[in-house]
Amino acid sequence: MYHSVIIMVIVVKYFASISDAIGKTSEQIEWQDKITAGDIWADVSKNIKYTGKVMVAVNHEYVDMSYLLSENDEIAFFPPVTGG
Amino acid sequence: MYHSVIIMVIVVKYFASISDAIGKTSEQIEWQDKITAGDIWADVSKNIKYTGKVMVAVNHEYVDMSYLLSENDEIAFFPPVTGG
Amino acid sequence: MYIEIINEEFDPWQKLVEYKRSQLKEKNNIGACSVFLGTMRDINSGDAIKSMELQHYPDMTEGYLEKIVQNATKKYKIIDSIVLHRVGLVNPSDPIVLVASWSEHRDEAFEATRQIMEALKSEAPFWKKEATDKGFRWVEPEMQSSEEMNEA
Amino acid sequence: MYIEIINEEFDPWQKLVEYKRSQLKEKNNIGACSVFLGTMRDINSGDAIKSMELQHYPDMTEGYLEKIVQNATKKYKIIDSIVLHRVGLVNPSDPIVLVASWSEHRDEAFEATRQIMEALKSEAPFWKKEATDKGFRWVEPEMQSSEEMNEA
Repeated sequence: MYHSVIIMVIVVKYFASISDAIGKTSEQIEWQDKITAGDIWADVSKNIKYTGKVMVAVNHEYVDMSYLLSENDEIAFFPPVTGG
Repeated sequence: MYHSVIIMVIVVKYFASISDAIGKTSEQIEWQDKITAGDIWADVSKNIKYTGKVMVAVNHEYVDMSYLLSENDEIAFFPPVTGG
Repeated sequence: MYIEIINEEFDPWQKLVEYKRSQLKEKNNIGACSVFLGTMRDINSGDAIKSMELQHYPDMTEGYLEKIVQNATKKYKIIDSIVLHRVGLVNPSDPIVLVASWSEHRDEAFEATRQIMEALKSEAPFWKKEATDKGFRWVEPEMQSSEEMNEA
Repeated sequence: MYIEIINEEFDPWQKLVEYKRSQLKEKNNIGACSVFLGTMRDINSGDAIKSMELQHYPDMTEGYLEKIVQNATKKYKIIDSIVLHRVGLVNPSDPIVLVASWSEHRDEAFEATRQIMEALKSEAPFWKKEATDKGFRWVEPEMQSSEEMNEA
């Protein structure tokens, strides 16, 4: 017996100090099954030491870590903003 | 017996609708004895029909009607301001 | 501080830029500038306004505006403020008043400019006389109790 | 509404005058304009700042600023608002952000410009990296709890 496995492709972007900590500005990840913003953050940040507050945007809108992603979403992780 | 009488010279200025109602922009009045801003207003406005609020300034500072005038003071009566 | 009573049409932005360039050039600690420009509207209280005469109390005006700016300076940490006010015959869309405040941080500039404008509107000795189709009329003052509905 | 992300030094007053002239020329009901200009200070957190790199999230920034302006437009009766924001390498005293709002009466223009600035500071995806004698560092965000102490 086979089950069909859904593989989602998600674009992940990083900015400012988070981009520095992770060492890249973006990457593409593949994931099966239901996935939240928090799951992605836990995965991509597992080897870094960033202790500050993390802001999350999906498709350019702020979301919280419980947000459930869909195929082709763009998710971005960044520190609190400092413009103006 | 004579008593000495002090005659004060006071410059009175009018602006905006109060100047229109009184029919002049300034005048000089002479007065004996103690005189308040309210005494002057009662005198100069006795023949006019101005019913609005009156602002009073003496030597370019706001005062109220109980203010006691001195020789050579300049007193001004005007309606609420509408600049800006 | 700079106060000017202006008897003819003026370019507020040019005045602002010139002041900044000549007086605040070296102030590299400026992080914020809050500006308010009041211009003449072509309608008031439902009537078309053709023009307006702005009267003032010449001997008192400038000194009183200085006092208003000093009060704002005492209350807020500002680097400098200016007030320019038009008098004489004003036409629709003409600038009437320019207030600008410079500070290190934005809160002070915003608050100082606002406070100067509020004091100017309620205390500075200016009076507007409008020309409408029905003739001339003195503008009624703002109601003190409803700041939200204030005229600009 | 006009939003612009600018990658080189710009003259905020010229931008403002040009926008007013080209887009708001016929708006004779404008009685008030509130402008905020944020410029780069040469000192921050006690250190001299030589220059600053302003990073942003290109795909998100413009749309997010539009949303901020729309929110202000919904809340306040304004005629128009613009937001211009610098990105890239910025030097001390360079303009960083210009916000302007036009309305009939002053309260709306003041409040709209203020609200746009506060939302921009806390939500718009920009980040500042300062160059000091000690090297580069990311600017720490304002504390949310002390709006009074906000940086400009």
